Amino acid sequence: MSTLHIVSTSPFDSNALLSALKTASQDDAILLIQNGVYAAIEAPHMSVMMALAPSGLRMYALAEDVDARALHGLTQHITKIGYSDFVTLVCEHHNSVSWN
Amino acid sequence: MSTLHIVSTSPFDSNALLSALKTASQDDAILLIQNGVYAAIEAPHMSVMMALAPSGLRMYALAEDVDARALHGLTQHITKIGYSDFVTLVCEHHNSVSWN
Amino acid sequence: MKTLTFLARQAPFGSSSAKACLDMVLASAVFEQQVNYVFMDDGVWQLVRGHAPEGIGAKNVMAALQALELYGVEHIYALEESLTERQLTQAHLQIPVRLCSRAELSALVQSSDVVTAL
Amino acid sequence: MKTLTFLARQAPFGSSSAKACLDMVLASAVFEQQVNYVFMDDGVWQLVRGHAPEGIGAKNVMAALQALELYGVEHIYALEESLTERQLTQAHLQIPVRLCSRAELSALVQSSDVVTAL
Amino acid sequence: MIISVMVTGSPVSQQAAQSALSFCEAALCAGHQIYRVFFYEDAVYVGSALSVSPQDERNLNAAWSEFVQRHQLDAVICVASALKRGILNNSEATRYQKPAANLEAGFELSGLGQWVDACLNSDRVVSFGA
Amino acid sequence: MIISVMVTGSPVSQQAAQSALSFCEAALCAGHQIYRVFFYEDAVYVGSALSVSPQDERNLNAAWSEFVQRHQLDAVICVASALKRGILNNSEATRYQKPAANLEAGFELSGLGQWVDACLNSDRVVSFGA
Repeated sequence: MSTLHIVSTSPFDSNALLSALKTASQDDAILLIQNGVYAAIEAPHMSVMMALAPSGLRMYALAEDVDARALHGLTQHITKIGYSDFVTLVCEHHNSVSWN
Repeated sequence: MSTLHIVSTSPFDSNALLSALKTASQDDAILLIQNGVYAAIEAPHMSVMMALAPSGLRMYALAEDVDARALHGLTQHITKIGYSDFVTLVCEHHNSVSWN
Repeated sequence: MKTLTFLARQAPFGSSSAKACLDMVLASAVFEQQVNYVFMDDGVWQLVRGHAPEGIGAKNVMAALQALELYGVEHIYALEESLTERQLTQAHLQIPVRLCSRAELSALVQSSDVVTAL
Repeated sequence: MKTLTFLARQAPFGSSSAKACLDMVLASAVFEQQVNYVFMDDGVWQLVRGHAPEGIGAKNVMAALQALELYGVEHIYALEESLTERQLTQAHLQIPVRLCSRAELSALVQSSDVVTAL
Repeated sequence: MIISVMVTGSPVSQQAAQSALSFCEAALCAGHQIYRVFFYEDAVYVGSALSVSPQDERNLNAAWSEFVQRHQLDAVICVASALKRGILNNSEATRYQKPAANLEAGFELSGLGQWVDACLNSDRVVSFGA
Repeated sequence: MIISVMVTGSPVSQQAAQSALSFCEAALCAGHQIYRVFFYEDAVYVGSALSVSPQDERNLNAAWSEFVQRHQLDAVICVASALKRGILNNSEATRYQKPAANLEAGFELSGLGQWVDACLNSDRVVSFGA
């Protein structure tokens, strides 16, 4: 029983990521999509927020959205995946929550 | 030459108020409308944010939006005004910025 | 029967999300599913007593919260942390709710079949 | 001639705001007004070099930033604080911009005839 | 004073179009002149003639249409925003070979130049967003 | 697996409907079955047959319409959301005495019960919002 948390809004202008991180259990996963991928950058503000995640929480960012935005130097805790992996993640988890 | 800053989104879920407060000059005014009126409550989180405002900045909240949301115990630094005062504020300031 | 959990996260009048979430809760209850209705983040503002939206041309959509019990929606929660941040207590709310902690919310989410955040 | 200032505050692809702001800037330039184009908050992401939105079915709308000079839009600013928060420097940007401080932004806003934040 | 208003938020899912209408009513009431109301982005949905509200809810599109006609206001809907969102007058419907037009009475489709013109000819411009 | 998808964001001003389409394509590609796609709130604008995109931009409404027809998917537009936003099929246009219908081919108007039904009959439900 684990949950996939899908975060689609910018962490600089929305509390969606914060809510997701605080609600996630350690065997859950976070998937950043759309403007949510900005949370994948190496920045002090993001590190502080990510520290709220339960230890061991897996973090992913959708490649199509990362590439569209030309984000480079993603933090190493986050794995870039494509839509087919997105589908796999949905299947591997019992349910999903979309945080907008 | 002073500016009316109109803030319409919740300070708990948007950086609009923060941007407005940091951009405002001391002879400007802030008007909270729509979900922006939640910034008018007495709460530690809001006090910290409001402390970023230049001293002497005038703050207003739109009565119709405050009453719709049944907000009570507004902080005393904020004056409740109606739409006719909103129009007056627009005229009294050289320009306005709507922060959403 | 499935467990459908709704996370109401937006303030009541600035957007249509609160009403959209409530309508989903009621539809789920009509189908006699197990419903959890959780108010969190700005969603806790939906619970506040005394909404008077006539001045903004809106209907008091949240008055329908009173009817939840009739629909058999009995598992109504508010995230304690969200209430506290907004200086709200049970006394400010129009219906009785169970306060829940982050850990309880996490468990509720994990044990649901479908979770919808609006 | 009036001074029209635009505050581009949203990221480029998740919403249509960035394109909407750019279109307003170009329309104002066609009318030969004095235009200030300020990128701040998530709006600084619009300036980043190398956008490749084909994978999300979008056009590279920000490529039009290159044409601003042709339109006579020469007062292009980025709020330094917003760049810094996002670990961005001039080297990441596709066009040269003037870095501005909060105080400079305040002065720019106050001295404008119309300010539009999108 | 001469005031122009821009609206960018969706009339059904956001509050902007309602706030803007109340503001315009108050401005006229105070004796000011409204030079133009410009609907941009999702606010162009205000111009849909096909919206149907539940009986106990106010139809904001109808309220705006009635308001601009009663006061003979210049109410411009951005044509570029409108085309993308499927808000068409008869001539656009014909031009793009669409089966119907749906622009509500009182509104006109035109370009962003109308907004710039409003900025040049107004003492104050106020925007209503999300 | 049997998957259902809900979309709530506006197709023109937000990215949700695009993300949802890419997700559905990938799900079919991986051999899963899509039980239903449910369009709610501003996502019902996906069903407008009147939208016109600039020549160099993709028309997401057309892409969705083509996709659901090609794969014979059950694509339901929430009727309550649609009426408020002026998205009508022929029978609703007649019922409310509106001059035109504008529902795109491939979509059906129905109630929230269809979404609950999708939850009951799917292994997974994924939502695409803002």
